[in-house]
Amino acid sequence: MMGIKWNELLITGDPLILGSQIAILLTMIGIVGGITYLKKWRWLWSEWLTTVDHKRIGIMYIIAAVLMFFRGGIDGLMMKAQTARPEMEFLNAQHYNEVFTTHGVIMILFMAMPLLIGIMNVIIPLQIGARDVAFPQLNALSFWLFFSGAMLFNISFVIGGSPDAGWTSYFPLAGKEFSPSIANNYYAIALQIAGIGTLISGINFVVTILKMRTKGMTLMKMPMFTWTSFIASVIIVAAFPILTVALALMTTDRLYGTHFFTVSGGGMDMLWANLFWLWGHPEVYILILPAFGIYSEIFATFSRKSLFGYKSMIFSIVAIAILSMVVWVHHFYTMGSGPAVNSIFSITTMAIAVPTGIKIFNWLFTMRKGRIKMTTPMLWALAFIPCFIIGGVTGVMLGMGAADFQYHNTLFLVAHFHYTIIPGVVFAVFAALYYWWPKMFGFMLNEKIGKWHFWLFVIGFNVTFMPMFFLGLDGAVRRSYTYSVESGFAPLFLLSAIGSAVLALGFAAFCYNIYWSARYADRNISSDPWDARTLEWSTASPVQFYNFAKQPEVTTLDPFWHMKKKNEGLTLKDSEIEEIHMPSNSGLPIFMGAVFSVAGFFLVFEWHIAAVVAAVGIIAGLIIRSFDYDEGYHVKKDEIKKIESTWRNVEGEVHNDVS
Amino acid sequence: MKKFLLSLTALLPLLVLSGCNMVVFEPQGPVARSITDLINWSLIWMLLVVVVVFGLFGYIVWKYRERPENMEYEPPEEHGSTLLEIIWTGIPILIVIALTIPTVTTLYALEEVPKGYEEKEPITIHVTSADWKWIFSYPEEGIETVNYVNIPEDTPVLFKMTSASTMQSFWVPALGGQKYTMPKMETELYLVADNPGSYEGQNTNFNGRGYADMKFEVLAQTHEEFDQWVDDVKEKAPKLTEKEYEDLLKPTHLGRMTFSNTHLSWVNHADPDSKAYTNPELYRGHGYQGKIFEEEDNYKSEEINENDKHGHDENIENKENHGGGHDGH
Amino acid sequence: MSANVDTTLPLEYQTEQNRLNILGFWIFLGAEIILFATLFGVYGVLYERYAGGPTHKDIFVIKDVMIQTLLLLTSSFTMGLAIFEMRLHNLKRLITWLIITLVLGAGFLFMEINEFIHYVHEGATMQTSAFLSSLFVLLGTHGAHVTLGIGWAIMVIIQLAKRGLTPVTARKTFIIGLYWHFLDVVWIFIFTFVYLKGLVG
Amino acid sequence: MEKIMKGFPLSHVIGFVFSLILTFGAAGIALKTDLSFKVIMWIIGSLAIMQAGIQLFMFMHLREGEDGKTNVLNILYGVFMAVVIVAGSIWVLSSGHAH
Ligand code: HEA
Ligand code: HEA
Ligand code: CUA
Ligand SMILES: [Cu+2]
Repeated sequence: MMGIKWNELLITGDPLILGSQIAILLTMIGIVGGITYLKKWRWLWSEWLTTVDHKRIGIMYIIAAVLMFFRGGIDGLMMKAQTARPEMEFLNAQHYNEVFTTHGVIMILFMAMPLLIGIMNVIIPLQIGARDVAFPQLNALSFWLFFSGAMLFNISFVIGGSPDAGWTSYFPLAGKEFSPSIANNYYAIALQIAGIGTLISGINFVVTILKMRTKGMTLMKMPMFTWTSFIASVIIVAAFPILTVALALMTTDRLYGTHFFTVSGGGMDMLWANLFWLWGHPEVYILILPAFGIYSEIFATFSRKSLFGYKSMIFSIVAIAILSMVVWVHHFYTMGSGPAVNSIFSITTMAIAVPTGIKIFNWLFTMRKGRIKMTTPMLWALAFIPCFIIGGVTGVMLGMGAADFQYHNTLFLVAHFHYTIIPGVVFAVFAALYYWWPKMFGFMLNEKIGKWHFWLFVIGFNVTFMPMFFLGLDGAVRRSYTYSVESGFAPLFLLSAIGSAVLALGFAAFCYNIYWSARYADRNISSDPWDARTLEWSTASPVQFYNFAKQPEVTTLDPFWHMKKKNEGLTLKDSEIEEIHMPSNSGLPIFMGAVFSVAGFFLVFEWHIAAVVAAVGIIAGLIIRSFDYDEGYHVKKDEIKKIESTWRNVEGEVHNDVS
Repeated sequence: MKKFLLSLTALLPLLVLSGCNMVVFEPQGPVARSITDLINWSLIWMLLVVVVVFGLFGYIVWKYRERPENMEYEPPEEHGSTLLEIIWTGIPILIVIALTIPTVTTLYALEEVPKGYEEKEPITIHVTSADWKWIFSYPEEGIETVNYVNIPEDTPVLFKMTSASTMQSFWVPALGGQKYTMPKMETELYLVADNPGSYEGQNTNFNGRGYADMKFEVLAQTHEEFDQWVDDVKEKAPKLTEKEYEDLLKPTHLGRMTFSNTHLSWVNHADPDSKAYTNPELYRGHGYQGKIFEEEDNYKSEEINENDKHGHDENIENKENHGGGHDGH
Repeated sequence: MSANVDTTLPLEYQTEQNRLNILGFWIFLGAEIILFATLFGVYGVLYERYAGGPTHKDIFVIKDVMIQTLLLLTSSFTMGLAIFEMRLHNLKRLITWLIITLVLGAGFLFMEINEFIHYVHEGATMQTSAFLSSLFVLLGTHGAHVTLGIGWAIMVIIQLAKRGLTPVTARKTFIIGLYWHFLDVVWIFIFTFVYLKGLVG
Repeated sequence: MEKIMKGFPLSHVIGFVFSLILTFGAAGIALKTDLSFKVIMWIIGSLAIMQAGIQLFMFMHLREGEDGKTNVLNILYGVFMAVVIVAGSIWVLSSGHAH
């Protein structure tokens, strides 16, 4: 039927993959069975799957991204196991190639970015005192597109084969001539779907932050996390269309035989590298900027001081955003574009050290004269500084074009970017989860387990990646599944592998913490357990669905801090309560996500007619949306009164879980 | 916290000290040496940055940490300081300038014959990378080698590089930095070896299943030895035929080979109008196979087409497959 | 969110949600600029890589291009008139101008499809060379946008006919207007940097 | 907001006439003169930018509404990125390589 080669469809013959196939099947049966048994389908559908509430969407992003962290983390551990000893035979070359490719893609696009977008979703409307984002339904669509892209990418290793040309998927290697299996179609199409979702998110946040701020919150009174997320969203809007085009051209090259990047027909392989990094470099700053914002909030809160140099912080993120657009060539100095090109891009690249340095020094001076409270979120923020500096200065070393000829594509580079991404983004996400957890769920994560998590992870991280700098300088290249005994790399590789085991223990501690706290943590906590400074802490934990009964009015930076000091604006009079208009739930976003993944799946397998048929569903969705005049609903005063009084008049003392 | 800081600061000098036995810090020629000098220069500045920031960090965190004694202390309202902002914008700018100048001069210098060697007659060697092997052609001498290259010591060698397949990167860390090889275009790289010796070279740009073993040896010889070797090869080595050459380009690992002519006489892959020698059929392997497009300007002899139809698997030495789906065509 | 209605403004700006949507659409157009810029960049890099196939001069027909340009320019003008009438609350004329715009747009599309057929007859397909790949994809992306615009405008016309001029329908009409003008802007650059450049150089 | 409009869409008509002139002008210069390629490209390129400006300001009312400034910044940023992408890519990919 339709020339489908059924015998090739499933990947067979490999015990690891067979194991995962069985595990996936069992998990799915388990989930479906469990939900049916508990009669939770209706609840799941109406409370979560069709929700347009930014907080719930944010939480769904976070859950999906943490699952992806597992997947990517296990890929990382597999690589570390394979290279622990010289000439190991745990993974063969093909398998190793698939593992680092999926590791890179999943970690960057399906873990780091969605985690940050999830946190942005939960926090930003709260920080700016808004009731939701500008386009709640589009927000849900963004999530479902991301989710559908992620799922499509993840099934690749059991159905059809995983992409294996690196997360950069350079041509000609990634073209049909050298990768005839459909595996790399997954890369092109799954990323495309998720990328469209991200672009929509970016637009949504730009408009939300520009237009939905509460009364009195001028741009220069916005919390730093909102600022950095705003700039990151601007970069998303500027960079993601480039990825869209690059992936579309990759798709036509692979599926329809065009000649953008091929060896024959006049195609140019360098063009792919150029387009990929035109997006790819801004992408790493899309990751780091919101993370910088998270740290800014945490440093200020736990030093009990406002952020030092607020204006210069904003100047520096704007400078980073502009510079991030003009450095992409530093990823291919070795492509022979000549000394003039390399010189210019060396200069722009190194220039990024200046605004980043400004931020580092401002954070240090935020803590100076403060009273530094060593909570778990703060520990992550503290560890970030030294670790990230190592990543940053090695980045500057890579930025020196001539020197990069010796570092490029070695483990020195791999060490650099794990030293920027993990302290920069992963630590920040952990910090944010510990910090905002009570806001999201109404209980705190355990501080003691949190410290275990922290120390294991940070030590494991340094032991894993520090040796890679030295290996790289000794000539060990990246993406090589093995090395010889004579190379002398063995001891450092082993050390690094041991480090990754510690790292995994740290992550396990985190998972255990979630489990423990969900079961045993105190539910009777204050809505402001950290004595924090910004508006999200002025409302209930977990936040009621309309966020604020009365939208707060702002006169200064750190508004909530000053309200608390002056003891004003915290109470709510009955006369201030008004009906609140809220958007209705919608099943359309999840429907669109589903159609996109089905159409995408057919396209991956090059079953064009089926794909076109499925795409009709997309058009149907758009038409339904166009004729949708649902105006939302109003929350009645009585209901608001009831909700507000339950959290405002808690009986007895509330417990702050801070040691 | 302290423990962690200590372990970090202990690791850093190690980065510099243990430099003595890492290939990048043991340059064996002027090109590599100029890069090592640049790296060392950058390390000094980076160390300075690291020491200053770590010091400041340790001091502040230690001094202002919360203790049972200072729970009463309420930190002051403080918004910033223009003077401080200027200082920590200005100094990094100066550091960046200090790094930029030698970077730019080195970038330009690397494109030329190394300083002090302008007088010496350079020799030209064409490098063609294929999956997963290196082919070296000596047009002046009329010889060709696979997976090893002999060069005279103390002589600038101009490598003219291209690829017959994917994008690869030519790197001999002891002698100099790397550069990509790409189909239908040419990149150039000068290298010089100070002394006779054997240096390892390899591909650093990932190009598929055989990537890890895509290595070659650079053997620097005295002038006499080199001339002797060239003569020997001319005399004793077989001639490479077009047919053998096509076989050679298939995705395989090969040992060393030596020929007394060069493939440049029938194809130079750097030429933008040259035929493409790609064999998509031979890359079929893992997973579900998609459609392949026949290209008009792709060169394939009859014979190769014949081969493809039945079990091409013999052609691929060291073919590693984990699992199914390679019977589908 | 709240129905913070300001009746001194034109209909499409009256509600807060409308203002959000219009700003959001402008930001989206910013992203579209970058999308098309990338395609232009690709074309600029590949445009002399004929791989032995046909060149610009072999396939471009200036007369057809001029007609296409005129159709699209005029449609952008009539779209402007439609919005002008909308602000005067002339529903009938608004719909009339919208329909004229769409007819012109359809004419443009018809010409473009003919053009593609002509190219293929000349042996110039998407698979022939890098130049043609980039040409087809650039023109095709623009054409696909026009197609989408026509479909979308039809939806809006139906809603206008059913519901008359309300803040919601006015906003939808206004946004499709922006979109249409934007497509004209893109075409101007295609006209200049693809067709004229190809015929000169 | 724009001045309350009377019955005649003056700015649209002017814009349309201008865009016709610019289009035919560009075609004329490109096809009917024998200036050098570079000069022609500079001239018709500038004409295209002028015409884009006409669309943006006269038809799309870029500066209208409470977000007029934002819109202008947004478009300027888009144009900056467009220049970086187009000029940057061409420069990077055509320099250096000895073909
Ligand atoms: C979050 C992610 C992130 C971040 C923040 C950075 C930050 C930086 N990166 Fe990194 N980078 C990556 C992620 C990231 N990078 C990834 C994923 C890759 C590889 C992709 C791949 O190939 O697969 C990569 C690759 C990469 C390369 C390519 C190397 C190669 O392929 O050969 C280069 C080269 O210039 C580079 C440079 C830099 C620089 C200069 C910074 C700067 O922003 C760092 C600035 C920070 C500091 C410098 C520290 C603080 C400053 C001070 C204390 C002030 C004083 C300091 C000085 C004056 C020096 N990076
Ligand atoms: C956000 C980005 C990100 C993150 C967080 C990581 C995290 C990690 N990465 Fe990274 N990595 C990349 C992005 C990232 N990586 C990219 C872009 C590449 C380039 C890909 C390419 O070349 O194409 C790369 C490449 C890369 C390589 C190089 C492969 C090569 O070139 O040969 C290696 C090798 O060691 C590696 C290892 C790791 C490890 C050990 C972690 C660890 O930090 C992971 C830690 C997480 C876990 C360990 C979670 C799992 C935990 C458990 C399973 C515990 C058990 C739990 C219970 C029982 C409850 N990565
Ligand atoms: Cu690569 Cu020219
Ligand atoms: Cu970068």
